[in-house]
Amino acid sequence: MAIYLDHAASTPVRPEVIEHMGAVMSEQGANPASAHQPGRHAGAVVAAAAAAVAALIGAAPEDIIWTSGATEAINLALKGVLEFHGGGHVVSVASEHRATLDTLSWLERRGVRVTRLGVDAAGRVDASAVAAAIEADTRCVSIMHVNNETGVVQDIAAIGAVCAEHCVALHVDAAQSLGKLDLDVARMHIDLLSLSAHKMGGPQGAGALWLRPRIGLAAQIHGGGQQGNRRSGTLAVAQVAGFGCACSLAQAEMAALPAQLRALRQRLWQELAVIDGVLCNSPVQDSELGAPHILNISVPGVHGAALLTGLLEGTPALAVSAGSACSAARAESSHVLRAMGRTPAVAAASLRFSLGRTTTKNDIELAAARTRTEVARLRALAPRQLAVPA
Amino acid sequence: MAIYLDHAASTPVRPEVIEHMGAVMSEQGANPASAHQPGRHAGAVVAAAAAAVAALIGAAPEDIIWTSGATEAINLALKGVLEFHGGGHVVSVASEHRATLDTLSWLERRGVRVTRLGVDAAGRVDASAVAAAIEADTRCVSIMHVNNETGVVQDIAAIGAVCAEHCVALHVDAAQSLGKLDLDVARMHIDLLSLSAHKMGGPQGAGALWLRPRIGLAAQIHGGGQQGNRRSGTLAVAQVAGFGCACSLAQAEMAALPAQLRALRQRLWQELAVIDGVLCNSPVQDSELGAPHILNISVPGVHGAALLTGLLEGTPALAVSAGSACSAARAESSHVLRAMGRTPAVAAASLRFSLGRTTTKNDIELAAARTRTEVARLRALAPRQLAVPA
Amino acid sequence: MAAADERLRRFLQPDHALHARRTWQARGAADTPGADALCEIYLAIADEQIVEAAFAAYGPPIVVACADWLCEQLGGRTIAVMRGLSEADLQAALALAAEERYAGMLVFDALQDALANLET
Amino acid sequence: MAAADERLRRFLQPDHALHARRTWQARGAADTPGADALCEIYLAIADEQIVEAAFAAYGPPIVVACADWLCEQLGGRTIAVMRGLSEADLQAALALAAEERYAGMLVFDALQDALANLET
Ligand SMILES: Cc1ncc(COP(=O)(O)O)c(C=O)c1O
Ligand SMILES: Cc1ncc(COP(=O)(O)O)c(C=O)c1O
Repeated sequence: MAIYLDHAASTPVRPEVIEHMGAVMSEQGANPASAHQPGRHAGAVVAAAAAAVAALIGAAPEDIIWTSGATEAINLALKGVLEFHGGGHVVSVASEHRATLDTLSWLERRGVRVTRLGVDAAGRVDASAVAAAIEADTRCVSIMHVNNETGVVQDIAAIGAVCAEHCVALHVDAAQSLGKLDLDVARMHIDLLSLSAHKMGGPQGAGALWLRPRIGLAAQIHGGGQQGNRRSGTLAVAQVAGFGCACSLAQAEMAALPAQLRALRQRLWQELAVIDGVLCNSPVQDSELGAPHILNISVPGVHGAALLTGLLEGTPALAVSAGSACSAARAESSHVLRAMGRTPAVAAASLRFSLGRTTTKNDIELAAARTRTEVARLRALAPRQLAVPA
Repeated sequence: MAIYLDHAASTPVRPEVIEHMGAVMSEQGANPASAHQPGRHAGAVVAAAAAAVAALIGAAPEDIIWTSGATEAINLALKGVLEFHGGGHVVSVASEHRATLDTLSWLERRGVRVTRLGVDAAGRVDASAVAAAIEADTRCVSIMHVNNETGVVQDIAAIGAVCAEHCVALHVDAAQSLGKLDLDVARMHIDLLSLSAHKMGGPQGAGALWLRPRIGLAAQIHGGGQQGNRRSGTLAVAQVAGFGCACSLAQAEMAALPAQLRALRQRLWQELAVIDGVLCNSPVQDSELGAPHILNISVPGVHGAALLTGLLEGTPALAVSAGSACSAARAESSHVLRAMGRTPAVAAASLRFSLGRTTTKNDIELAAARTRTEVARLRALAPRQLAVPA
Repeated sequence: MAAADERLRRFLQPDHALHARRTWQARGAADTPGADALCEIYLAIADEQIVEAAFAAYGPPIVVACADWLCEQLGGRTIAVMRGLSEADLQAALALAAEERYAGMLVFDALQDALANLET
Repeated sequence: MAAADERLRRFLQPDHALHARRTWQARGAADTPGADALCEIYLAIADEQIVEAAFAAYGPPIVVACADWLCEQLGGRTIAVMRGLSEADLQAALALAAEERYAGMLVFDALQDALANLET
């Protein structure tokens, strides 16, 4: 069994959620759009899940639009707002997730203008830069709460205040923060919020877009008119129920889980900091700036692909990920680290460890020891002039 | 407990599927896009499911694109083909599912030309009408295999031959036929095939688009580049596994299930045919023309909404659906029945009974008796001039 | 919820459906413009008092429920008192939504027709 | 599958990594244009025969695997026989994909460099 430290890619579904989903599937066979009794029962399950998700973000249940994940939610938010307005301008950030960046490129090919703000060396974008980028026809500012590669946290409340002041809708990708950081759509002035279940103990393939009432949005999947015509397609009752269950569980643990993860991550960093020349790409010093579950490091003088393969295939095997598994020479290293000003070589030699509720101190120690050993092995294999960190 | 005869809206997830999904969720926590061992295990689960789905339609597993259901698959097929070609013309049919009709209307607002063919009194479209409608820039013919309201079966093989001859891509909505009728993409000359899991014992929120190699398709959900860039978003491993499991089970039962359903449906029709003036909207006489699981009737002289409410809320409660629960006066009765030439009043007084693997002879008899009683009650309540069927 | 239950009960088990156990002194009818709903009201009258009222109806469930409610109100009243009965009472009792108001109008129209028939 | 296993084994546990237990008669080096991979080949030679070959490498796993494979081939061969060894053999043995050919070229370039250094 590999030591699993890739919870930001997908974290195991919680046993309570699996059980709840099984019960829902066994008991509720109907389509929640149906008028009959089994249909209404299914509808009640969906309503309960909406209440649980909404409670975790300080929202009203009726404003939740269920989707197949954060990717679809982000596509719906950005395309939906721009289609509603018939085009215009969007402000976003260079270090966003591909779901945002690729959707914005698609919109650009259709005449939408996009400003991609840069970030500082820590990966943060400045609220004043957002304010400066807003134009007369800016329809939407789209910013992620927690970066999936580095864990850096954007100051959404400050950016939200700027957007509110300029009357521009703020879309936030909260795929990595739901259940880990406080989220409050009112306090943070959020207008659209994209969520994913499988990053926080719910099932893969379930997500939601929360939409502030009166924000104009054009549907992106057409058909039966489900969800008030905002997203057609038969609702996946068990998926939605699983997401709701995960949110209820997360809410009960919001006081304890972040601190637990933060302590484990701090421990991991201590154990890795002894590696000669290692760089930390996550804001580990300031607990406000970094999400509790992500630690991203670069190991200069070691080839990124070799380090990753060594860890993935060695014994004990680790399950971690790279900002990018591609080589620096091919200029395909992490766009996030490069936006932060890292050199291609440093960006290419990056590793992301991401922790979850089930991560133990033992996992952390084994993973750190294994990483140290692998780095030492690869450095010993390398020609002399590289044996000292670059 | 209501007598559930609404399997065409959604049929209960099979116990084997629930169990398999629970096992997958318990054992596979990873993202199948990840390079590490848990990720590869998840990828293997997806590959096995693709093989099972592909086997049921005579296709190759690598050409399956997973979606959140048939609605998304249909949106992807139609928008994807038309976007790839930069516009053009589409041929479809007036009695298609809303997912097709609404997507076509959306495309029309963007300059795509759409021909909606009529159907005959049985609900069938003629292959020669399809041939006649094809124009020089026709990019796609989109036709459903089995109509969800009446169960009428289109002659896909004949239409496919026409499309192949004219080198036009054929998209088939097989949401209602998968696991009930033979589907063979090669023999039927199908180029794109939309599928849904929750109509055949798999989970809600899982579907697929099968795409013949070399058919040009523009992605509709952008992001991480999963599924060969054809559909981004983390794959829902358990959902996909559940769909695959349902397909394996269905394949083993293809010899027996359709006949079993057909016999029950025949029985139901016999028991309902005694109702004075009742009309059958499904081709029950010719077993080639009608899917085995759907029986649609109209009861003239009874108000549609009253009949439906009476059945849904009376005792024992039935779970059936109307072509449309709306009143004929508001001209919102079933677009399918009206396309078949039924009057608005007859179309409004329609009921759809749809059977599934778990339907028993007892269900059928209770439902028929209950329907007869309710029709008699409502006719007795009605003013004299209506007491005889219109 | 209480109104919803009452509506359903009056539709599924109306107490005042037309029967042949007595002769009726007046009959009135009305329909909706699209002819998708019809209502007849029957009155049995003795000494200026409504002994019993009954209905026949074709239409959505709410039409049956409204007709049943109205007939219940009518039974035992004098014709004078009955004239004071208003659609607003019905709307409140069954919590009619805007798109259901037509049902209230329909049954009152049928009642007016019955009264008109009685007077002639 | 066999080739995939061999590639992984040679990367994770190469038998011919450079060590200090002997002196080497020749050293050659090569890199890829983007400098994302480097390889050194070391030869210990006695009587026109390669007693042992070893490598140092920086780069993706396939570079290490190729270097290890080459050193294994070299050990025990005469220099003349060794000159007959070709990149095609390596490509076949480790089933190099088109985008991995550079790794084969890299290790052979390093070997050529070592031989050139030997001759001078
Ligand atoms: C920040 C961020 N946004 C969006 C997504 C996409 O979420 P999903 O996998 O639910 O489509 C992810 C995860 O892949 C993510 O980390
Ligand atoms: C014929 C037909 N097409 C498409 C759909 C949509 O399928 P899904 O519920 O998977 O989105 C349905 C069912 O609702 C259907 O019956």
